[in-house]
Amino acid sequence: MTITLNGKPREIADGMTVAGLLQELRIEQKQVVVERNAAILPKQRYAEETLAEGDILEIVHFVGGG
Amino acid sequence: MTITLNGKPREIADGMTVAGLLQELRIEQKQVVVERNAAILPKQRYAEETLAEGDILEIVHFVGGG
Amino acid sequence: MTITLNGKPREIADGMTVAGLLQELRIEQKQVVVERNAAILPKQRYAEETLAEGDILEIVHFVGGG
Amino acid sequence: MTITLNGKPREIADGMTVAGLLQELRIEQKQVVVERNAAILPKQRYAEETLAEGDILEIVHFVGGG
Amino acid sequence: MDKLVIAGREFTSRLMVGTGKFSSNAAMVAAMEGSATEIVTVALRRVDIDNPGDSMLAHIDRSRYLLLPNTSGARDAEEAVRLARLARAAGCEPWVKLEVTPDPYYLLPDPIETLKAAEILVKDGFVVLPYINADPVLAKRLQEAGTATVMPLGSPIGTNKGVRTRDSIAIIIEQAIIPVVVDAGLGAPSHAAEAMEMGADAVLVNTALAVADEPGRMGAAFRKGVEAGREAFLAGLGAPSERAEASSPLTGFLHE
Amino acid sequence: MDKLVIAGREFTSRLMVGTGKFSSNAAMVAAMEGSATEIVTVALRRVDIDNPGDSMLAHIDRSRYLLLPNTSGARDAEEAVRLARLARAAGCEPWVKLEVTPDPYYLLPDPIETLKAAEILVKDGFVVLPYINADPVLAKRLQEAGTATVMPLGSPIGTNKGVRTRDSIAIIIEQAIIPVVVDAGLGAPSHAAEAMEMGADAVLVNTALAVADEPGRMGAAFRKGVEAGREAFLAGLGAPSERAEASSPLTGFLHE
Amino acid sequence: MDKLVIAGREFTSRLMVGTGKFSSNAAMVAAMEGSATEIVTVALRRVDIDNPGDSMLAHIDRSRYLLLPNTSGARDAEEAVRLARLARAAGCEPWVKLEVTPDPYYLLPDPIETLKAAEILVKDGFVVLPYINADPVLAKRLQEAGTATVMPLGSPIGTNKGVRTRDSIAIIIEQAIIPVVVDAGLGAPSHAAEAMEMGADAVLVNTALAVADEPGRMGAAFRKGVEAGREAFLAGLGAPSERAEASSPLTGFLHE
Amino acid sequence: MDKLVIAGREFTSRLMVGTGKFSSNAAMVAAMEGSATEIVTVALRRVDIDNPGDSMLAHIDRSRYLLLPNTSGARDAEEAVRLARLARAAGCEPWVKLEVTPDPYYLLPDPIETLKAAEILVKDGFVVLPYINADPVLAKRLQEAGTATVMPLGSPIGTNKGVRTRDSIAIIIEQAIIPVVVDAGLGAPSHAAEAMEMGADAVLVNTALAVADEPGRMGAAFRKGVEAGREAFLAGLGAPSERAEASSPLTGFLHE
Repeated sequence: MTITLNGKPREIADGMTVAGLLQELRIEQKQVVVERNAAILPKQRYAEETLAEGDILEIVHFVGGG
Repeated sequence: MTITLNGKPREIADGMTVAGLLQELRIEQKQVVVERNAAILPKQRYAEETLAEGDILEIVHFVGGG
Repeated sequence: MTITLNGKPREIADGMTVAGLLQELRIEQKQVVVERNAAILPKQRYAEETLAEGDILEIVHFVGGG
Repeated sequence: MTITLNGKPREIADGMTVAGLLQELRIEQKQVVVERNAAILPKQRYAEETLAEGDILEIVHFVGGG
Repeated sequence: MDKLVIAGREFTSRLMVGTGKFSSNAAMVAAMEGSATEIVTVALRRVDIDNPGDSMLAHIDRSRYLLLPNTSGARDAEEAVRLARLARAAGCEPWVKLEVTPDPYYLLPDPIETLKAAEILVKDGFVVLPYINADPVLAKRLQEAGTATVMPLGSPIGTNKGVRTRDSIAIIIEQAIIPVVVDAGLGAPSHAAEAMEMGADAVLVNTALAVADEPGRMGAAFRKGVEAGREAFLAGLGAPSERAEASSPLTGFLHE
Repeated sequence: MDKLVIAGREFTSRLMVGTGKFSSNAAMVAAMEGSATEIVTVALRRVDIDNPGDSMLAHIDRSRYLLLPNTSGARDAEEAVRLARLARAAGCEPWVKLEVTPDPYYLLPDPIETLKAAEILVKDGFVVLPYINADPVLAKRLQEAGTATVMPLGSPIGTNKGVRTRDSIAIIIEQAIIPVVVDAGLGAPSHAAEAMEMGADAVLVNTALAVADEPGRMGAAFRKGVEAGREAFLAGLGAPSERAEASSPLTGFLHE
Repeated sequence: MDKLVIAGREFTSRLMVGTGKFSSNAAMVAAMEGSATEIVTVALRRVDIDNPGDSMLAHIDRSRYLLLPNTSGARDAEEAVRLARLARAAGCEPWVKLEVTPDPYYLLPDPIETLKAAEILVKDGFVVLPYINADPVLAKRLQEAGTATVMPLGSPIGTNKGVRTRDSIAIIIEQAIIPVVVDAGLGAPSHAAEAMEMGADAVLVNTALAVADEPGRMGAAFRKGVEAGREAFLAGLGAPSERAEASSPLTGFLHE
Repeated sequence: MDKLVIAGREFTSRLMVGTGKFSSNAAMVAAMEGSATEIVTVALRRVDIDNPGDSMLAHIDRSRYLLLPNTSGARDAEEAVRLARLARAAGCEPWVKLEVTPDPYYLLPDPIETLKAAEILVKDGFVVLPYINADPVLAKRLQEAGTATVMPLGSPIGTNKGVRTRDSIAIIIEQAIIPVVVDAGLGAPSHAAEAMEMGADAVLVNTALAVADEPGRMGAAFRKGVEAGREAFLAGLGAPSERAEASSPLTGFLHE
């Protein structure tokens, strides 16, 4: 199944949840914010939110800035 | 009959036209622009345009400016 | 006897010493420097230094300055 | 015979005059000023002025300057 | 000198002149003639009913000077548009110096209302010359909206402080494809020359001429200042440097 | 424009031009002609014995330009006096631009040696135009010593930084009874105009012309800049103010 | 020193610090500590999927520093609003430094989009600190729209040029009832002190600290500069004058 | 912070304070204490015979502050030397701030007489701190004559204009091996910080403190300004640049 992750296409397993994907990517939940199809995803939903074909996912975090 | 002329109330004769008023005020037509009730009045209409009670008339001209 | 004191003529008693003059003027020795006829006078000489007719005396002190 | 010309030693023939030297150097008299042993040489003297061993000669001219 | 082109129209002079605050019409005309300007700004105001007087237009040779009405007094886009249309109805060509200044004290322009009015007036067929703060992004948006020039201020109107917004104006000039006219605050020919040396296409001056002891002579002074700046820009100026450099040769010294 | 008078001699132009650093004699002549200058500075150097070449003087029309030899290269009063006398012996009129610059890096003038040399040269009958730091007290002492002008620097030679010494030059102008010629660092016509607007009597420019892409055109630009500044000074400039002031009337608005 | 109050919250420090461009997290923390700041800005970016690395947040003591997310990268109001909401969702308090910079080269703010975004974010409950050009009319409109501060730029970001927009910032300060924070271009403590002496309520610094040889020491230098400027503002500065005035008495001289 | 060393003597403070023009001795002392200065200048004047009053010295803790007598009022070298010797006879250490100002209006120093007096006083065993125009060549000559520092002026005394002689002072600092103390015209802490950032070793302030509403507080403000500037100089300042540079990353945008 293919989604768009941070602007690039990515193959993921069927039934993969956001929490699962973050774990696979070795990204700590508390350090990021996730946007699914232009809607911000509350952290408590990560576990139940199952990804679908064509989803557009943005995973962002804080970096140094002025 | 009372109209508002350049922001001030003014008594004018019934049936007075814009052309008549300008003449009475000793204002040369070609030097000014007239706005009647927020609509610009073409010069050629001055003669036929008869003023009505409560009309709001603006007579403006050019002055030095930067 | 007349001397010039800080630019102005002044009558003083014959035999007057610098120390005596300072005392008469109520000026503390340690707060001032005295120049007699363009020569700086050491403090220890104030008592013995007797003034003469026409002496030019400058008594200066410190004031606020930038 | 050796002189110092514009800071550098130079061999010249005995009895050489300033005029002769300028000619040898292909330098137009009217374009330069000559200083011999720190004294300015009037142009009319160039012909008679015979150079001597150890003379210090400066030949200067105008160049662009601000 | 090379021509200035605004909205397809050619001008020989790169100096626009305002007609306000002169002690007399004669002084105004003297300044216009001395400056050799081809574009003069005017304002629209109510006629004084009790004392109409004669029109200042009588003193301006329309064959020689393009009349550029401004929208001074407008506090928002709507008032500015109304004034522009009245000016056009008065027989002027559809050119307008767009000014929207809600602040009555420093008379600084409102970027939001100015852009809004510009969009309306451009659609309405006007040649729009907007007066703005030296804001490069706003200048770009006005250019995209179809204005004929941008007129960034050098310093607040009437202050004679010169080009205090140098850095921003340099960026505006770099990004503009329409003429950049530096307006407001130019108090001396050296200020006008500086703006032109930076690559500005023209300048507008009023107060400096109106308050001069000799307006005609000051007009001539500004004409020369503008020409000097333009010529220098075209002739290629050297950049400032920290290191001093001799103008006379550093060799051939007697003491060598 | 009014005449410039130095040591009793009248000049129409208030722009002096240096002849150093030009890419060619043709470029130098173009700058001189464009600038309409009447006074050009030159330096004295040793002839290159191995390659005398032709003289740059051949390119300067002496009937049109007064040759003003400088003492560039002099590190103290003695060397400056020597150079001045050599220049006079070369057939120049006894005018000299006095420069004493011990520092080879920034080429800044030495106040002590400059005054010493000025005193000697004045006694010796020279018309002395000393190049100095913008030092009002030194300027006054040179004036008392009988120099024909003072030439304070605007900024270090060749930097094109303009009039960075504005405050001091204003005081020098206020106190001077001899002409004040602003020299060094004027990199653009706006700089020259600024100096003239302040009341300077003339300016000297060299680097800005020599490094221009088109020296002749830049010469013309500086001529106009100098004239603009002088005219403005005579026409009476308005003072800068903190408070903005409208150039259009503040009454008769439609919204009143 | 007196407290800075933004949106009802008190701060002892009047120096905000940006966290960009530091050579290391250690250098960043040193600058934060040296500066004694209480507000630090951060940016939002995509995680690098192939190399998530650790978060810079791990190095910032949230109990000591208020995190102020910026909307850098936003080219219009919509993108800015989106970034602000993402930052809030990340667990930050609803404070945002609003930046809308369509121009990728000079990174100057867009007045139109900035006002539009501010109106949306204020309604959405954000404490909005908008980064703007030094435009007094825009500053007033943002204040009316309910922003918590205005953050006019001193000079383009990262240029270290200091307060080049002095005249406009003085007007903004005069008209503002909300805190004025001078942002961008402050390259030295003297620049920060100058802004504070003018009456600014705070300043934001980043580049000057990040590029310093010793960021911690430079942080301390800016802290002192900001305090110096604030103290001087409160202590009542004398105005500049043209006329010199002796600091020593002009009477009692020996030569009288 | 690193120590200031003058004539082999160490000082922790880099801020010298003048004692003139204060409204009261209490105000003077408050400024001295707030500034944490270690060197205070005083002037010599005739005692008022008819009303000797008490001495201001009574208010200055000599164990805490080094008294630095100036020669204010001297119009030539001779008068300056006479004042310096009187001060020494008054029991001061042989330190003197050498001022020779023939011009009573702008109070600018005379380069010739200042050098002459410096040479005499150095031979006479004085530690000489000469007040001079920002003249790099004169500064070098004074250094060669053995003065302990040079004290170039930032702008004319009492004008509060700040460092208007920036270019020249930068050259003086570059060439000096003795401490450079910027004196006169520093009207705000930002001015003092700017001088220190340039690499000056110390500054002297008087008017700005004396005319402040709260001299003690202003003294503290200047202390911080001087420390800020020195710290920044030591921490390594970035250079100004024409090109803007983002402080936030230019990659990882959502819109990529």
